[in-house]
Amino acid sequence: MSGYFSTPKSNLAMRHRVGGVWKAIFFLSTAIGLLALAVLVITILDDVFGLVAVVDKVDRTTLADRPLEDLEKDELLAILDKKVSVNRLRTIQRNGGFTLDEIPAGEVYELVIAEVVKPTVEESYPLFDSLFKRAEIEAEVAQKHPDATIYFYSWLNQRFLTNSMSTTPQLAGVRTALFGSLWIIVITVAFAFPIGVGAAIYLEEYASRSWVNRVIQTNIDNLAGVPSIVYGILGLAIFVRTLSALTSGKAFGVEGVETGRTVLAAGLTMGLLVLPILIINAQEAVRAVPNSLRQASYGLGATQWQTIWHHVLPSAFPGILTGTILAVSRAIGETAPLILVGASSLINKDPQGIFSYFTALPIQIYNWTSRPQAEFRNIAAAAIIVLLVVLLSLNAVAILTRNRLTRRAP
Amino acid sequence: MTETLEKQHLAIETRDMHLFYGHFRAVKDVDLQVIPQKITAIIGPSGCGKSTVLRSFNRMNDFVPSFHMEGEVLFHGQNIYATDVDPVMVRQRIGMVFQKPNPFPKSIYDNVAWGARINGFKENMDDLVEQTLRQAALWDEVKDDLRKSGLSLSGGQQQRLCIARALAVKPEIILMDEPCSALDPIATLKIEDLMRELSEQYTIIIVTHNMQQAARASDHTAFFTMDEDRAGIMVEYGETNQIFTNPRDKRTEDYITGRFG
Amino acid sequence: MTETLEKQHLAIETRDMHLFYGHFRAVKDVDLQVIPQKITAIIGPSGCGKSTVLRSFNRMNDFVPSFHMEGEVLFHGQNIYATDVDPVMVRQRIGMVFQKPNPFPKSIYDNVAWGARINGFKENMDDLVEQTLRQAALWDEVKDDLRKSGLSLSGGQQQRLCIARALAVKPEIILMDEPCSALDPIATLKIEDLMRELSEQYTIIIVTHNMQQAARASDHTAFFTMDEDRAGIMVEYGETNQIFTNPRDKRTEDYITGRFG
Amino acid sequence: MPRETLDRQIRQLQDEVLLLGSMVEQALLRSVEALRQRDVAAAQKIIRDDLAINEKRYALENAILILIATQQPMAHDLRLLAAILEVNIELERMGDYAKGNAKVVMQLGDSDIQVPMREISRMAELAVGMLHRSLSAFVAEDATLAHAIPEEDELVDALYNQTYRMLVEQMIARPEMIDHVNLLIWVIHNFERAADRVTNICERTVFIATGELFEMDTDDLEDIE
Amino acid sequence: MPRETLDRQIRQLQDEVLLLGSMVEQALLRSVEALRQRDVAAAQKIIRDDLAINEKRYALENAILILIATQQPMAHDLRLLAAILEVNIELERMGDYAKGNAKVVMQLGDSDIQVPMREISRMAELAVGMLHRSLSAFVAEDATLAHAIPEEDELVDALYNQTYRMLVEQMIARPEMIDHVNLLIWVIHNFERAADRVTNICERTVFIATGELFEMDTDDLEDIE
Amino acid sequence: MENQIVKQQVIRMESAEQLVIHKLRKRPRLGETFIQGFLFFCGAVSIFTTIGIVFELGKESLLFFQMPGVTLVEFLTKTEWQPTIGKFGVLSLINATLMTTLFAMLVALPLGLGAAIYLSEYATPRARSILKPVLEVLAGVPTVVYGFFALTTMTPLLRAIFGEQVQVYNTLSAGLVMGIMILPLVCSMSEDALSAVPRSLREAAYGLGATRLETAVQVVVPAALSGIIAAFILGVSRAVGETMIVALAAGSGPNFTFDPFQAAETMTGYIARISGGDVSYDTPDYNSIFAIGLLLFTSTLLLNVISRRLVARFREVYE
Ligand SMILES: Nc1ncnc2c1ncn2[C@@H]1O[C@H](COP(=O)(O)OP(=O)(O)OP(=O)(O)O)[C@@H](O)[C@H]1O
Ligand SMILES: Nc1ncnc2c1ncn2[C@@H]1O[C@H](COP(=O)(O)OP(=O)(O)OP(=O)(O)O)[C@@H](O)[C@H]1O
Ligand SMILES: [Mg+2]
Ligand SMILES: [Mg+2]
Ligand SMILES: O=P([O-])([O-])[O-]
Repeated sequence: MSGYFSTPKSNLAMRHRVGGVWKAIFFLSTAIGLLALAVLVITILDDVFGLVAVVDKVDRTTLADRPLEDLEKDELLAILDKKVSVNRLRTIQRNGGFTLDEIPAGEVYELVIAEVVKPTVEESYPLFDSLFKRAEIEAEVAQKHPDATIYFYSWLNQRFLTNSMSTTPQLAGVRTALFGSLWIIVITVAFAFPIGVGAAIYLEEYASRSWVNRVIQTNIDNLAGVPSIVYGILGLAIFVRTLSALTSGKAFGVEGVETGRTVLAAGLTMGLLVLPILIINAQEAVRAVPNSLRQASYGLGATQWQTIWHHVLPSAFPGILTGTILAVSRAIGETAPLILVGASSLINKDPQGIFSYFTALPIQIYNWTSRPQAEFRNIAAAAIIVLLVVLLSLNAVAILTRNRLTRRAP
Repeated sequence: MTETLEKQHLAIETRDMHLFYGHFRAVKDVDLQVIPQKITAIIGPSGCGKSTVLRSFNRMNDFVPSFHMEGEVLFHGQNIYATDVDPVMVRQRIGMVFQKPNPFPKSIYDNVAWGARINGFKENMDDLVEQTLRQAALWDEVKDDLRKSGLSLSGGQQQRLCIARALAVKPEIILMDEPCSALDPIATLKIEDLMRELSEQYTIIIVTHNMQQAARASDHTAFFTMDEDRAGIMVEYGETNQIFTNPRDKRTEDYITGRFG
Repeated sequence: MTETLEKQHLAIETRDMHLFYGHFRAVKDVDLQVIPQKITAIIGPSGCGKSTVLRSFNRMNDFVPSFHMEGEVLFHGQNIYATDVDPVMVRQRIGMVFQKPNPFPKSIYDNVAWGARINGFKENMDDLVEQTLRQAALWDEVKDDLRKSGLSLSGGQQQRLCIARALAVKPEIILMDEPCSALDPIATLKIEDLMRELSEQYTIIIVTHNMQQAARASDHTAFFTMDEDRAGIMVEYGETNQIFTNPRDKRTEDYITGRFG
Repeated sequence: MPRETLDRQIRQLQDEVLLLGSMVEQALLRSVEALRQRDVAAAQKIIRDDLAINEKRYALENAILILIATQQPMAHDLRLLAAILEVNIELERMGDYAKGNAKVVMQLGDSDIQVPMREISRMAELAVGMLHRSLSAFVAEDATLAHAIPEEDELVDALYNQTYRMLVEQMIARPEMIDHVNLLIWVIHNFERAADRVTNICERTVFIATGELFEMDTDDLEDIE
Repeated sequence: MPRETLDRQIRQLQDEVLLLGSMVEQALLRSVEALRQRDVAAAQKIIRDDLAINEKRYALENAILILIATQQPMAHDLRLLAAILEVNIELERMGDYAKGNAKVVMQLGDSDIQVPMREISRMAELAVGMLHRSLSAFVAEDATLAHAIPEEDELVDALYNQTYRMLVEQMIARPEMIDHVNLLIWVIHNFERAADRVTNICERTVFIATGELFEMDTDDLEDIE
Repeated sequence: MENQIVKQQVIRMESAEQLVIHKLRKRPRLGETFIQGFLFFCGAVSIFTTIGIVFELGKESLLFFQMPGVTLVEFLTKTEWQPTIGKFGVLSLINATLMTTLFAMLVALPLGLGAAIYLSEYATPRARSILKPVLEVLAGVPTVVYGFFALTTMTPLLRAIFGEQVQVYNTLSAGLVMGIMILPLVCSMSEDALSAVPRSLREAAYGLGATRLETAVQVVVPAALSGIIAAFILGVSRAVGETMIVALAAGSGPNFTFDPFQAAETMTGYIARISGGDVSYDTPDYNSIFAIGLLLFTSTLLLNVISRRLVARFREVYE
């Protein structure tokens, strides 16, 4: 400091030093948060990809003189006929809803691998070990499983997406869970969106200050903070038990479903769970519409509904939409309530309608995570990636839609 | 001035009007007679109830749940607070322009057309839009692109758009609550000139914090202040020229010369 | 007027000052010489860069990342933008009062004391608080309860509290950016009277939209406007009396008579 | 360009000033005519009409005050209004001179005094002409013209001195007429002062145009008044 | 109570008016003294001092304009300023009368004309007294007092008539003195007009106090001027 | 002539008056009434939800407490929880919940507030516009993923540091990961509170010659305090109610211990475990989850109410 600004008594140097130290501390906090995110992502990736040591139950070379991949469809069918019992084949066709004649060679090949070759992963290694300690791994495998083949494997692959549940990690897939989650979401949105937006409009536009409305508002705010597992208990008690006639479809003459542990019950439970969040988000969007807009409308002699329909809703729509998508992404990731309303991770039949039993992505993750075998951890990680991708794309859609809508109506 | 006027010659007449928010009497006992096709200004210190009075003229206060009123507000001799009167209809006849320009986030065209449309206007909308934009002295500035958003205009233009929008509903009276307080001095003067032109066809009532504005732009001025119990009262009402050169009441004098409080 | 003044007699002097936001030149080539212990008003149409100029006097613009400046702002002959000058120190010497009253959500006492405390004030704080509140013509109104929150005061009182708070740091110059635009006319006049009193000890620079305020309250007036490329330029600078009765520049005349734009 | 109201009102005021000016001009000219004709009735009418001039003066003054109070004129507008105020006062005073002349006519009755009608007429024409042009300059804010007019005052002064001498001679010749002659001295004096006042109007014109107030030189004998 | 600046500036203006008033009073009284003493030097001084009066008048006028431009006075404040403007003009004119008297003193030289000193002194005293009190009333905004003062004008008028007659007799008696006597008639006329102008000041006082502008009655012979 | 004009005008106006009276008259708007009724119903749905929750929880809890051997006192004071053998001391579950919550908040509070201050007071707008959403991604990650993370990363990490005394399932790991999960919530809410403090307040401080730190800590944080506290409390509530992380990482099996390295089951973990299989209705197990649910519901409700009060107070000052 020079000239006029240098006062000897100034305490500024000290103050700037203290300021610098704390700035570093604050930055560190932020950095740790970011670090956590990074570690989380790495952990997952670490488990999804990596080396596996695989041992085939039946030696492939005994099945054909060429590599199995190169065989024609009828050759593959021949192998199946030879090695798999007729009953088993029938079961497979019934469960899958296809006949062997229809399906392409690729799928037949898959069947051959699954039913005949039956490869088992004896050992799987995380990504980073696989990359940096390949030699050690090879040595270890050579010693422990002399007849295993080692190759680099992505647990997240096409089969994983299209297969349904299986007790064999390599064969297990998330198709059923994915469909389950989608069904739940559709029901959730169909239930919660109209009611949520309606409630938000009621509270923001119509509600007077009467005690009824105050109670409603307070109630919604508090419901938003109720732990999801409590909703699960509620869903269990109401939708699964008390209303089981409705949720199992018995009341509508649907056969084959015994209890209320259906997609419908799960969707409704999720609907209740996201409803307060959706209402609050929508309320915020409606509230963000400047009052001046309403006044302008009323001042022109518009009725209340004209005002809402023509001005408030269009202006609030981007906000409502984002709010809804955010609420939905919450619903996709929720696990606890689904555990309570009885998602079963062992289901391998896609839900056929709202009265089906179901499983869902997070349930699948939960289930696989809590199993002891290492390979389930790998597919849990793969399922997590699927889940995160779904979430991120939903969010991306939300952001894009909002941007487009706001640009059009600035 | 007003005694000689027949009631059908008044644009708005209040009788023993008291305005309340809950138990708080915000405005006390106002007998105001607004002359048609003139500009009437309401001035007074902050919180004296100017806006409350103005908003009682087209029942905008209905949206404040705690609000209620006593007395009468006569429009064409009819009390607009009578039970069989529809406030929506009142607001069609008595338009309003607000403090902050608040165009709809729509095109300029739709801003003007919307009010007419919901009120069942069936004739040529293009003509109406052009005509009202001309009336609001905005046509020349926007005619090249009526599809542009109303929000893309400058503050002063937005306010004139809001005026055009109000005109399109064909009101008789236009209420303005500090219409220029968000504008710069030049835009303000433009709006004032516009008001002057409009007053040939419309009755205009304007609330303003800006005494100079009331002085410049109005024909009649009502001065409000608060009495001891914080209720707004009308102290003096008369020709603007008289109020600003020779007010009759000491409180008016103190206020307009800046010696109040 | 200013040519005869030695530079150490100027409160602030700018030389070839250009102010930029990113690539946009908001203010162009200002040579302004602010006379100490006088009130200097900066007026001009919206967006002409008044606030930008004012905030460049105590480096408040540093907080706008895109901001940069060319030229010099001299305070006691030293360029406050020199690399070895600490902006914190500049702001201690050149205080600021803002458009909206912004007292801290603390007690009245703490509002006044805080600035002094962080700047290492070691003497009797009670005395300082009383003295600055007196200077700001607020003491009598608040002395009974200095523990009350600053936010519980009325708008005009809050603004005076903000002035007191600025005074407590013992600045030489007080910058005010439209300090009355959120106040009613009476509170406004009170602040103006206060400014007049303070100008015996402090140099005051005030930005105002309100020409009348500049006319009433200032000794010197600088008129800014925008040139074709939207950059702010200083058109005329002189004694307030002269600017308002007999401006030299046509643009000034047009602006103050309301014939601009 | 806003401020239409102010501009319109200022134009109205200027028109009113011109109107007042022409009323005064008429009154002055009519007072000469009344003197020529010894027309007492016409003189009475002039006196009555002066009331209208006075009223107009007050009305104008009031309008200016209202304009200042309501329109916040600044700079040029304000100077203009202040100038109108001053011109207004001057015109009213000139109206009084016409009234004074009319009273002289009434007091003279049909006394057989010799009225130097040619000179008085000439003075009146000169003064009224100056007044007329000064008001044109005033409204047009023509500083150049305004600067030129006061110079004509010399002509009026010369005429005044000449006529004064004639009248004094008459006094000496006919002492019984002294009272009446004195009245005629008032008359020529009134015109001389009227011309004088025109100077003030010109001063104001320069003031509006430039913002500078300065006294134009009229330093001549008649200052003994 | 805000508006301290405006109040202070208005008070200053009023003080200035009083100052100007006392300058004018002095000038009038000194002109009588100069006449009594036939003191040409004193007369010259009065004429020189009139410049100061004129200057003060312009300064005051300018200050009022600035005040109107910068302080936006309304209602009473504005009326006060307008009134000061008018009073200011009247005072300057009265200053001119004193100057006129001084010029008369210079022209009389040591002529042996009989000056009715007693009457002139008395007129001057009366007029200056009225002026003084009218200014007090003006500053105090005392409408009652302002109403009372113009009535005294009758005294001045009576004295004027009386002195005028005396002077006319002197004319008749000494026709060679007519020119000089005429000068004395100017002098008494000046005082009579000064008293007249006081009426205008009183009018303004009432105007400030009540906002009503109306002409006070001064309908008497001297209107022939 | 003039009179006539006036008269005509009067007549014109009178007919206008008729028109006006006619026009101003109310007309029924059935559609609007119907819509309003429907919207009210939408609002009321949430009330039914609450009633449902309270009723079901209450009803089943009542059944629970009516079962032989269950008393409220025992429930709330005993530390052993073995419903199948008639031990109903919920303290062990509560204790585990509190421990995980404590660990979570020890992570989330300082880091969340620190990050919030950094983002709102130090980061450039550009940096903030990138960093904040990135941090909020953390908040959007489903909790089951955090459970996975705790199990596969945090626990091995802890074992690497503290050795074998750390059990595979332990409250510390669950708590720390829960802290990471809650951090963005605390950060985001605090940051909202901080940036809701008007810019003018900061400018006021800077204008008095304050440094950034002084402004942030002595002006902005106090001004936003109630908002920050609300964030903390909401964080606590979230931690108490969190299920999946503890279900996966804290261990299954009630255990009354203060050792963070030991496994211990929390309330939520217990509910999830019991209902995970096909519980048969009207067993002690089944009923007990309602009792615990009720406990959970009331405690989180309380926390939420407090938090909301604080936010409301905060809003009052600045909006
Ligand atoms: N919605 C409301 N509820 C309760 N009181 C209100 C409401 N609106 C205004 N008030 C009160 O009524 C009084 C008059 O308010 P109003 O807004 O009409 O005053 P105003 O003269 O327009 O003031 P300003 O000049 O500040 O706009 C005030 O005391 C105000 O606090
Ligand atoms: N932070 C900023 N970033 C970019 N441009 C800015 C910023 N602040 C102001 N400007 C621009 O700089 C110019 C001058 O702005 P400034 O606020 O100084 O004007 P002003 O004269 O104070 O206007 P007003 O009277 O409306 O306050 C304007 O064009 C404005 O858009
Ligand atoms: Mg208001
Ligand atoms: Mg600004
Ligand atoms: O009008 P005057 O009496 O001053 O000539």
